[in-house]
Amino acid sequence: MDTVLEAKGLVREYGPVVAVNGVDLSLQQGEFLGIFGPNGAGKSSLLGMLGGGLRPTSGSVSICGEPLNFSEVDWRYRVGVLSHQGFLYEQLTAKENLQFYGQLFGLTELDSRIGRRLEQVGLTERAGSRVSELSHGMRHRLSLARTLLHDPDVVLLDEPFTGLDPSASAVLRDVLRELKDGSRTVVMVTHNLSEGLELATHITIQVSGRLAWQGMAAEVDRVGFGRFYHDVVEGHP
Amino acid sequence: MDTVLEAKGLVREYGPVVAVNGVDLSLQQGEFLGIFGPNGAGKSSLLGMLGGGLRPTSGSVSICGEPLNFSEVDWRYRVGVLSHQGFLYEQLTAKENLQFYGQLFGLTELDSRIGRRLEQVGLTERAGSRVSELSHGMRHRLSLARTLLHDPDVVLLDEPFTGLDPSASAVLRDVLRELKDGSRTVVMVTHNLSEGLELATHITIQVSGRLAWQGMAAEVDRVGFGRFYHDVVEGHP
Amino acid sequence: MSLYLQQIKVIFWKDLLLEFRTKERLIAMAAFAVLTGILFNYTLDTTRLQPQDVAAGLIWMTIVFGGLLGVGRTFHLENQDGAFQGILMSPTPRDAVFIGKTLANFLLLYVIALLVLWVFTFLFALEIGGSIWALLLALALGSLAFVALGTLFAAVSSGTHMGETLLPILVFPLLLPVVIWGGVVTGRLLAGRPVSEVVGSIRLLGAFALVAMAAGALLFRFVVED
Amino acid sequence: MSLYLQQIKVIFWKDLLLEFRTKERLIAMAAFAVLTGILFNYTLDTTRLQPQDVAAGLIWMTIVFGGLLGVGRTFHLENQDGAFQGILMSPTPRDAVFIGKTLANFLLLYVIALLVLWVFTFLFALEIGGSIWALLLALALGSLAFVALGTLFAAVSSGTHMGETLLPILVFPLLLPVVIWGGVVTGRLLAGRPVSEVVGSIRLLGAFALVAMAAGALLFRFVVED
Amino acid sequence: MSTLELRRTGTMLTVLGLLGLVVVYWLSFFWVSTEASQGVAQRIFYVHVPAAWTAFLGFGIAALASGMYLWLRDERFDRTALCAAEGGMIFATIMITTGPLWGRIAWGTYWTREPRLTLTLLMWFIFLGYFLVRRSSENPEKGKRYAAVTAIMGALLIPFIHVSVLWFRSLHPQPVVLRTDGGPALPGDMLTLLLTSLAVFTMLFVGLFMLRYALEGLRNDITLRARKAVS
Ligand code: HEM
Ligand SMILES: Nc1ncnc2c1ncn2[C@@H]1O[C@H](COP(=O)(O)OP(=O)(O)OP(=O)(O)O)[C@@H](O)[C@H]1O
Ligand SMILES: Nc1ncnc2c1ncn2[C@@H]1O[C@H](COP(=O)(O)OP(=O)(O)OP(=O)(O)O)[C@@H](O)[C@H]1O
Ligand SMILES: [Mg+2]
Ligand SMILES: [Mg+2]
Repeated sequence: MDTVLEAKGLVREYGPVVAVNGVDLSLQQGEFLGIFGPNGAGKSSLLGMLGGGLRPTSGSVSICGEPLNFSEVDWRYRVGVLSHQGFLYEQLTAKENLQFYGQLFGLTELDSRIGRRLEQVGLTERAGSRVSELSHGMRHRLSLARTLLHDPDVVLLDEPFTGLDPSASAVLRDVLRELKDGSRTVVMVTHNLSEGLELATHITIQVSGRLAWQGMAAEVDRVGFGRFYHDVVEGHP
Repeated sequence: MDTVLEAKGLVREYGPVVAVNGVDLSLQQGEFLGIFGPNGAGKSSLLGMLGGGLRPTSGSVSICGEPLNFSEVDWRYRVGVLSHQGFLYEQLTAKENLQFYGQLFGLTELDSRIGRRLEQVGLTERAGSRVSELSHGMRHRLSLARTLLHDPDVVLLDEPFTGLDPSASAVLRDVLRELKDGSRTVVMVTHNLSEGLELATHITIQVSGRLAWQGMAAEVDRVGFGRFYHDVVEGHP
Repeated sequence: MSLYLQQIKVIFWKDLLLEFRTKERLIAMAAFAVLTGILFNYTLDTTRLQPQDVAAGLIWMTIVFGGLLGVGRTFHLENQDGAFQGILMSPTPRDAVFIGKTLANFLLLYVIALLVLWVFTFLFALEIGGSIWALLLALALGSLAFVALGTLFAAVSSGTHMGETLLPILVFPLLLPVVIWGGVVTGRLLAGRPVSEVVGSIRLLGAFALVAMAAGALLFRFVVED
Repeated sequence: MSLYLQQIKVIFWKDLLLEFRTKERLIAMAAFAVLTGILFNYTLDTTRLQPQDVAAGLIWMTIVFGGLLGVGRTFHLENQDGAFQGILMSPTPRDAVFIGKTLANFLLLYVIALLVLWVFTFLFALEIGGSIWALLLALALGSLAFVALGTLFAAVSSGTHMGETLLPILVFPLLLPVVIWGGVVTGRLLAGRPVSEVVGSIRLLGAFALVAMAAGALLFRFVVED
Repeated sequence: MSTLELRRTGTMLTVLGLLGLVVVYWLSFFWVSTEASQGVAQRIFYVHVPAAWTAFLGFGIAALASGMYLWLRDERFDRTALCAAEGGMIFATIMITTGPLWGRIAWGTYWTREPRLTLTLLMWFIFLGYFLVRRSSENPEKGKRYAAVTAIMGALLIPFIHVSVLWFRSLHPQPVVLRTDGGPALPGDMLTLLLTSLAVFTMLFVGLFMLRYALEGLRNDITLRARKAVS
């Protein structure tokens, strides 16, 4: 299997604050990494750097062996990001939003692609509705469609479950499970331990900018994990 | 025991949207009500009306038998609200924020009050720090101190656990447990079923603006509640 | 001291303290005033115009534009973490909130108005021939009228999704009397006319400021209610 | 069509479509232009001034102020749900983003510039004695220079917590040439002078607009990078 | 009145008003005597002045109803204010287009630096603001309050506009009908036509107002019904 996403000695500082403090990562094709960690641990910053949205203070990220270079654009075709925010224009319809991003990527056969993605997230009927008319959960799904529109090899998700009620979460969980088809590599940040353990193949706990613990999800004791997580966070000043 | 908080036929419309659609509630002193419900069910709107921050389209709220009257201010001394937002000024210190709100309430012996509250939430040492220098979790606790500063009889909490990591949640949980001292009446909206069940004495599920189900927390089957919640939400169009 | 007065004072001081800590509005307005003065100075050909003729009007227009910039942001810090809602949930009457905020804005704008006066007399090489006290009074009354209207409508516009863009549309039409009377007073005093010639306009400015304050204090409660 | 051109076009159309759906900036700027014209008209005593003498400068100042209002909000809708970050994560070169947004802003501002011209000729009862085409060209070039600077610095100011308040401080100093040359051209053409007298200034305006566009396209990447 | 009656009466008044307008035009072109100093152009008077008064009527009603809305929070007052403001806007637009046309002939310029003209135009903008704040609030109820506050502040300008001609030396004609010293200073046939025209404009305003009010009522019913269907 190929190493798809690789980070070496990633550091990100915001003035005096060191948000990410030397992170090494390596993910094979088909792996699903769950990142847990307390508020301010630098999870969003790490994800930002992995996706090329944030420039590392030092260290490097490479995708399929090719290092991310900010003055090039090719590698951007390989990454899809779902952040806290949806990246949607409220005044445009669901379809227009996808068209806009699709055209920026210069995608071919855009209409059929959009149709497929909308169907996947169950929004075919709302394609013509403005985003402002969509409910919270629908927007979330539309954002997911946007993230996957250009068929990225690497998908990065930042707290996708935040603010979703249990039934909207269930829908999202289904879509995320589909992503584990072996061809995509996924990184997901979440505060929800059980949700994360269920979906991820690999787990890491980030504390004050470092990866304090890494392991396989299958080997984790689900019942005791809350306790374990707590100990890791406390033990790591 | 006295009925502390009472709502009769509460309705709140936002133009064509009916957020709260005829809610009757009655809470005795010392009760802790947990409200669950999907996104957009009108939970925040209901809480807003109970706290007098939002004017009901129709219906009435009364606190200790006295109906809320928007042109009077006396009943505002009896209510404390913790919302999504912290109501804090970033440029002021923790103490200055509390002083500001305390002086608006015309509280006597303000300094000792503030000292006590800061201690309760464990922020005594950070009293002189600007809010902008406080971490997410500390801000949350400071907001809680602000909510409780004027010793309200009725405390309203809107998703207090959202965005908190597990360890910050634990601190919050401890403070909330202290609130269940029998003299205060608490209403808490949350998406987190287990957190809610643990703290509340009474539970209600709100769906599309109505209270679809009400019961005692002690009588609820904790393991099957997720399933039950799902059924209530689905069964209620 | 009654609670009402204390509440006004607390809000007034809080606003000043916030401004003092960030200094953002003050710096922005001051820089704006100076830059606008310079641009006006360059674009108007003072070899062909008598500077006194244009300066009076431009002084007031610059105060108005600069005021919009600062007053339009009164509710910006308030809304960042919902603090304003916290104020509304406290037992503070809405008119006390309005008066407290308006007075804080007034102080800010008056400082800027003095700066504008100085900038224009400096750049356009004007002499204030008449009574400087009458001029300072007129600036104070005009600023007060402006901030009363500005604070009320800043609350309106910050509640819409057009935000500060909407503010000039709402405020400008009501500002005409301020700009007219202020311009008249300033023009005459710059030209060295006696105070008796401007008393009437100053009185009108005062009346307008009073009406604006009263209307603002009365109507504010309907704007901020949720 | 190359992908680069398509990306410029897509961003340009998206901005126009958003503006068309909300019409907020257009209405706000248009109302601002007319109201400012009225206030200027009223505060400047045209019985003592030749209106042509002041109008040229005021036209450009009004375009500048109105432009600030609209261009300052270019990134407002973009930032609401982080959409702009979405653009940056797509394989769109930053200069294409800049050019697309600047052109959309240009169209918006040019419409307003024409309105301002009309308002002032109407209110101040001016006749355009010289070539109207030369005047339209000068307005176009001045607007282009303005939006190039405005878009670049709107990106800067929307990234700070001072927001739009900061924009005039950053842009005004750079706008001085636009206002001066634009004022000269407009003044002469209003006075009915031949085109040959303004060709030099128009050429300078054009050069300035080009430099501003080029500099903006080059520097934009450093502003928006995270 | 029920919505249906409102619609009927409204339609009738509007049709009558439109017919009346034809009559007024006919009379002002062919019947009324030509004013000595200004000549034919003065005939625009019979549109300009009634339009101005009707606009004031509309804006005045809008402001009063806005005050009542804030006080009593009855939706019907808000609807009244909205519909009256729309009517006022139409007639104000007529006034500020006929004014400059007349001015071009009488004064040789479309516009002049003059308080009544300026304040009138500003009032038009205040009510533009009235519609903008309504439109740009996510929550319609909030928009109604904002709009009501705007209308009340705007109405404070109306007395100013009327007295401004008396306070400031100005080009615009002094009041010729509603004068403080004695009765109307206008020849008989001119006064007759002016009053006829005023009646016609008022009728048009009331007719349009009723139609708009009925429409808003229907819109309200639809939302209520849609709401019931949902719950
Ligand atoms: C240029 C734009 C103009 C505007 C915005 C305007 C506006 C108004 C307004 C608002 C009124 C009603 C005032 C009141 O009754 O309180 C009015 C009345 C009148 N206007 Fe104009 N006007 C304009 C031009 C003119 C011109 C050019 C003339 C004629 C030379 C004119 C002649 C009159 C007369 C005779 C009245 C009736 C005065 C009275 O009885 O009160 N107007 N106009
Ligand atoms: N744009 C920024 N400017 C300055 N400091 C920042 C910025 N973004 C993040 N930080 C700081 O960097 C640290 C890490 O932030 P980050 O958002 O990556 O954490 P996180 O793990 O995602 O936290 P959360 O769980 O609250 O989302 C925090 O201390 C934060 O204050
Ligand atoms: N200020 C407002 N203006 C317009 N509509 C609103 C406003 N606030 C809430 N709504 C609408 O009212 C409904 C209920 O909203 P509310 O915020 O009370 O729900 P909630 O149960 O708290 O949802 P969530 O779990 O997402 O916080 C939603 O459809 C929402 O769109
Ligand atoms: Mg984060
Ligand atoms: Mg909520």
